[in-house]
Amino acid sequence: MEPVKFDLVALNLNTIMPMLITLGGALFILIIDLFKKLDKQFYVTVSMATMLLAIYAIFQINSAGRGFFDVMLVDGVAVISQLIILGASVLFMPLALTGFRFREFKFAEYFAFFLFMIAGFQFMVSTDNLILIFLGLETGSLALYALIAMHNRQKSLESALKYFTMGAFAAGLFAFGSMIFYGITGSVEIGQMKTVIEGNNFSNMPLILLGTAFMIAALGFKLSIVPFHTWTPDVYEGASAPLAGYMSIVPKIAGFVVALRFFDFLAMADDGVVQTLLWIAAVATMTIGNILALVQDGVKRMLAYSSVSHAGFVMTAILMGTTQAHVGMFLYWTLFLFTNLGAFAMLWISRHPSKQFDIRYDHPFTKFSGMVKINPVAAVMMAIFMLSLAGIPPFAVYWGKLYLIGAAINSDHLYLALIMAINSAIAVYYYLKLVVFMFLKDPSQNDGTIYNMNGTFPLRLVLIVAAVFVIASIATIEPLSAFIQTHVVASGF
Amino acid sequence: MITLNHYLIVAAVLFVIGMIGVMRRKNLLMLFFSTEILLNSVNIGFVALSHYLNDLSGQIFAFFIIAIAASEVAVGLGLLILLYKRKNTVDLDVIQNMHG
Amino acid sequence: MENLLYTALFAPLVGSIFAGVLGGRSKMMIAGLVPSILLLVSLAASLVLLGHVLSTGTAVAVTMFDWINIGNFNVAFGFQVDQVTAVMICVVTVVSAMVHIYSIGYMDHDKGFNRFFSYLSLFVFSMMFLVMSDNFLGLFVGWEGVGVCSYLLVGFWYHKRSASWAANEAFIMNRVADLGMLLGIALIYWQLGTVKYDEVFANVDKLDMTVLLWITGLLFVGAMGKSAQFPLHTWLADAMEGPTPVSALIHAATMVTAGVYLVVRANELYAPVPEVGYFIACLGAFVAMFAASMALVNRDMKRIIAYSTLSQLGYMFVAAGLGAYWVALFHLMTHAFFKALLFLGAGNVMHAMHDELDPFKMGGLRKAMKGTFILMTLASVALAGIWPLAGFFSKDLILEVAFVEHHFILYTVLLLTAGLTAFYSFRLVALIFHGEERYKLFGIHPHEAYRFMLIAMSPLAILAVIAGFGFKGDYFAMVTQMLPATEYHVHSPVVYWTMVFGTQIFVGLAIAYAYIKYVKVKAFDPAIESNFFYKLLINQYYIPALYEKFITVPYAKLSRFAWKQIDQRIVDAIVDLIATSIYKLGEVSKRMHTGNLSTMLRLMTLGFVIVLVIALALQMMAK
Amino acid sequence: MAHPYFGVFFLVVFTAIAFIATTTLSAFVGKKLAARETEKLKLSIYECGPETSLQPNKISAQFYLYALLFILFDVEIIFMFPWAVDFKILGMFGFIEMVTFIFLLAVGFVYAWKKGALEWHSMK
Repeated sequence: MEPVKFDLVALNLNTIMPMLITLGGALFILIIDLFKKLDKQFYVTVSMATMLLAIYAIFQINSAGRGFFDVMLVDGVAVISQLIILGASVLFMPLALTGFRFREFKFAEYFAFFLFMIAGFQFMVSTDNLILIFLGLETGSLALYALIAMHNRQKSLESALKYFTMGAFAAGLFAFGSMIFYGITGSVEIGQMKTVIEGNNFSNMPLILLGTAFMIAALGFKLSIVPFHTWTPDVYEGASAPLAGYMSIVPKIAGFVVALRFFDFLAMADDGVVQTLLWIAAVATMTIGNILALVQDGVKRMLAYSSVSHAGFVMTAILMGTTQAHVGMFLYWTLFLFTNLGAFAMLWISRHPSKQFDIRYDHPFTKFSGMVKINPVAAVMMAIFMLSLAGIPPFAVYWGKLYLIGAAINSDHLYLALIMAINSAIAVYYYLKLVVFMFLKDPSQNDGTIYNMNGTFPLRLVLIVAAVFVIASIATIEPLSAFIQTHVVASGF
Repeated sequence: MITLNHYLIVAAVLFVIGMIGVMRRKNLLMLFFSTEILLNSVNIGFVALSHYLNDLSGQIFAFFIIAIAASEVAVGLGLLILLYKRKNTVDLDVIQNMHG
Repeated sequence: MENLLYTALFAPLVGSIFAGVLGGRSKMMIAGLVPSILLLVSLAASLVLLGHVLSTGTAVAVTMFDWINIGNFNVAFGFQVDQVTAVMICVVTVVSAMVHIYSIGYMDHDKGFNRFFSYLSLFVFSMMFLVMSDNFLGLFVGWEGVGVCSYLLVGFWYHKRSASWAANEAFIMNRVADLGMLLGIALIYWQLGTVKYDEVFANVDKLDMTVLLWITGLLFVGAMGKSAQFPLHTWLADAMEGPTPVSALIHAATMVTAGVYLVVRANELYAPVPEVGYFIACLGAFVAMFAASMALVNRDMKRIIAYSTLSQLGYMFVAAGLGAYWVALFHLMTHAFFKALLFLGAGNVMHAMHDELDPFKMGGLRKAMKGTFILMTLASVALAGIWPLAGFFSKDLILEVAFVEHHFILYTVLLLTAGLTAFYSFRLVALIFHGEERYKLFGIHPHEAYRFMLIAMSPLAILAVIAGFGFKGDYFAMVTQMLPATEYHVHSPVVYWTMVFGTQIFVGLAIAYAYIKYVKVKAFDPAIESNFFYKLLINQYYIPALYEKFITVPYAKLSRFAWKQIDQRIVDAIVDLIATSIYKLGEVSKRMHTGNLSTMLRLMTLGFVIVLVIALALQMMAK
Repeated sequence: MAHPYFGVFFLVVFTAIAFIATTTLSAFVGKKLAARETEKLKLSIYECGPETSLQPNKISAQFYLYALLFILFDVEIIFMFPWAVDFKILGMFGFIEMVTFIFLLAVGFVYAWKKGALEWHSMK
């Protein structure tokens, strides 16, 4: 046998560069920490620089395609989702510079784990090789478990343990599903699986469905699809607010990309079984998430259930399978990113390390009563995020909802569109509940500064950026959807 | 004669055992064992399929699953030790402060 | 030019938001000053736009972005300033800028000072939106906007029961009329597939005659509501419950003329159906006479002026109905100036008299309030149509139109009304400013308004004087680039001069009679109350009573029935049932989340099994 | 069945019912039938027989850390086997890759070392 030729150009290192940068940044932080104790400002700066560099590297990928022995697949979808991941991370990072001291930020490992996690999710979205997807999934998740547990609360450990255990189970399901598909097709690459399965004209349907069930369960865990969603509220409640907001966005977009790659061709099979499965899952998710969000007393838990519902909403894009739906999916998630991260950041800015407002919740609804009278700016800001989440025009998420419902109508899923519309209407109720608390009730606190006592300039900056984006979405929606459209079309979805 | 089917049946049986363990166990340590069984059942399946299909990628997958299982155990045990330090038990019924 | 357009349009909005932000606080001078200054900016921009349109003869048009884009329904969010709009925006900004400045003084002691300016500027924005829109839908949005602002401002002193009642009345009556208008617009869209003025007018000839009849009729229903034409006129007099500057701006100069504007704007729709036009003219003439007669005896200063407004709106509709659109618009303009002036003067008097409205309790105020006396007399002269003030040029023109078009009955009615107008105007002036100082009985010490309020009124006074002979020529040259340029000349000079002088003499006699009769009045004579005509007029021909008896009371009964029987028993019960059952469902499924990890893992497995079962079941079914 | 979505609706209802019924059932069964006493036994070390008494000299927690590190580094060896088998074929490229891999492991090792994970007595 000939020795393997080693050709740097053929490796197409550009495709892997963004992940290498984030990994390098993580290692750098770990090593620096060994020799010198530095404060969190330094780590935040390094992390920010790393992520910005990674974003720059993404834009340097001019030739979309495969690289690194064809393991990497950097197409338009990968580029957009990496941008969403890194964008959310860039918005997240300054939230570590809080006014109060929180334990987790004292450790350099927190930032290293964070960068490892980003790298994991980046790998997950920019490949169609199940091995690398699995690897990325686990790298990201394991780092995330640690990040959750580092928040020094009794509940954080509980939520980390729950998340971990269920995650390990889901990993097993994912591996078994991969094994079934490997058995059917003899390949671990989604692209080749598609060729083989479509070549046989879906002849092995029962087996394929078995594998699909495993995959739905495994990815459904990541995407918090009902009934695999049970971890979501507990983990969000236990994790620190910005991390909860981050979790509602980044792992999910990675999961969505994998689901998109995996289910897209299965859902388009003639008998439509997989499509129907996804239909049921999506409808159940958005409805049950909504219904549960209605009866919550804690704002964070309400947001957790609502993000379950949002995930169900976006899930519909995969079953529709049209280009418009896929564009809508990324568009929705981009808009949701700013809104949801903003909402969670509002909770974060009002957080006190020791003061409890309620026996159980850090942020009960009653904490916010009459907020407009004692801290009108914060109340208005919060209201903007809530209205956006509720899908009230002209705020950001409204456009996403419009786009997706439009896609549903255009692809003849009329009942689905109807259910989506009804669910959007139900959702308004619980978001407005908070607005009602803030604007129509009498103040529960004496001092308005309680709502931004954790705030510093970087936190406020993040909030302002998010709020401006939410409000200005009416103007940015056109170029944004055009950008997403070109990338999604270029990668053939 | 042991065919591919035998291996796959073993894998499936192991997987179901792991799954039942995951559902029934109240001891977190045992729960982690169960998840390890899940992953190892997959390994058996992968290696058998790889041999049968004459394709190496299954075995590579198995390698990675082993590595990931190890790191998962590391993280899991770390969390478990933390729990044990605080509560002096590894019973998962003690961690239900959050519900509803 | 586009930036100017945006400036003119959005400056009031900015002012409104500014004042609105301060809305909850106590009075701050800046909340009045900033909107006023922004309105002056808007005024300057409007004047430049007018100059541009005047000099180049081309319209300024912008499309902001696609506004509504659903399926095939596509409305671009566009504005344009053409000749008609240029006139309108100048009138609107001039009057509103002056009213804003005036209001700083007028609302000086009011608790809702900031709120007032927020509403007032918002109204100006809506009105500008209405006149600047380049499509019917935008017009409708502005139309609703001014309706809302009018509601807010009429009910400004919402703690007064009568004020909130009047606000509701105005709002509801307008909604009824707006329904007609909306149907008209929908009909246009249904027939032509567009709501943009240019495209609609270009395709008028494609419309079926009956359809056009319906469209114009329905649009006119909307105009009737906003311009308070019979039988939807009752709200206007009641709307006088609002602060006086509001009456000046909204219920005299701008909003109520929106109906006239609509007819002028849609003249190309009305041109092919002269039947509708004739109906409009007849209704206008009737309202002119009808309203003027009610003004004769009323004992409420503001209501008298309100009826006068109603009557003048009738004049405008006569002109518009007879196809003399430019005349209608011209009268709209001059009327805006002198009627706003009249109202603001009345506001001064009210302030001086501590909100007393009965002119029989005033008298002899000209000594105490010299400036107001001069300004109000000027406005009344202009209203009466005495040469060379503005009213003469526009109102006499309408008489001429009626005469030239051989509608002699209309002419006669309008001529009589002109006499009535002069009479009630000077009845008011005589009662307020001349004769004995009857107010002393009530222990009131009148004082003149702030000087800057008088200064704010003076531009209106100047315009009321010169708008007629000063602007007529240029105005005609400009506006007729868009509107039908029919000159109305009585061919025989003898007839012409007889008419002019006849009218002037008639009006003069009416004024003289009013003076003679009312200058020496000592107090209100109760003997007249038993007079049949007096009763009829003071009760507004019993129309409000009829409405009350035949519409309001049965409707209230019906509503009560619907509320108690249908809504509460059936609809509410169903809605409540749905809401509570969803909530219950939430509570039930909440119990599922026990927080126990084992349960969660079991649920997950169960979910997997269910997915599998459904998948296989579906697979069976598919086969 | 005229409309293709009819079946879907049926299934949604079916799923919801099955979902709620099975979970409540399992909760009920778990609550009523689970023998709490046996759980205690299951938590014991060997899960059967008499409960073991507490060890007088507990194994230090450091032991677990050692074990963890051992597992981690031990498992990484498996990635070296394929390379070792095909050393010649993989050539320079394989060598560079493996050096990178070992370097990364070494970083982890140094990290653990510096953090004091390998010191027997430093653990608090």
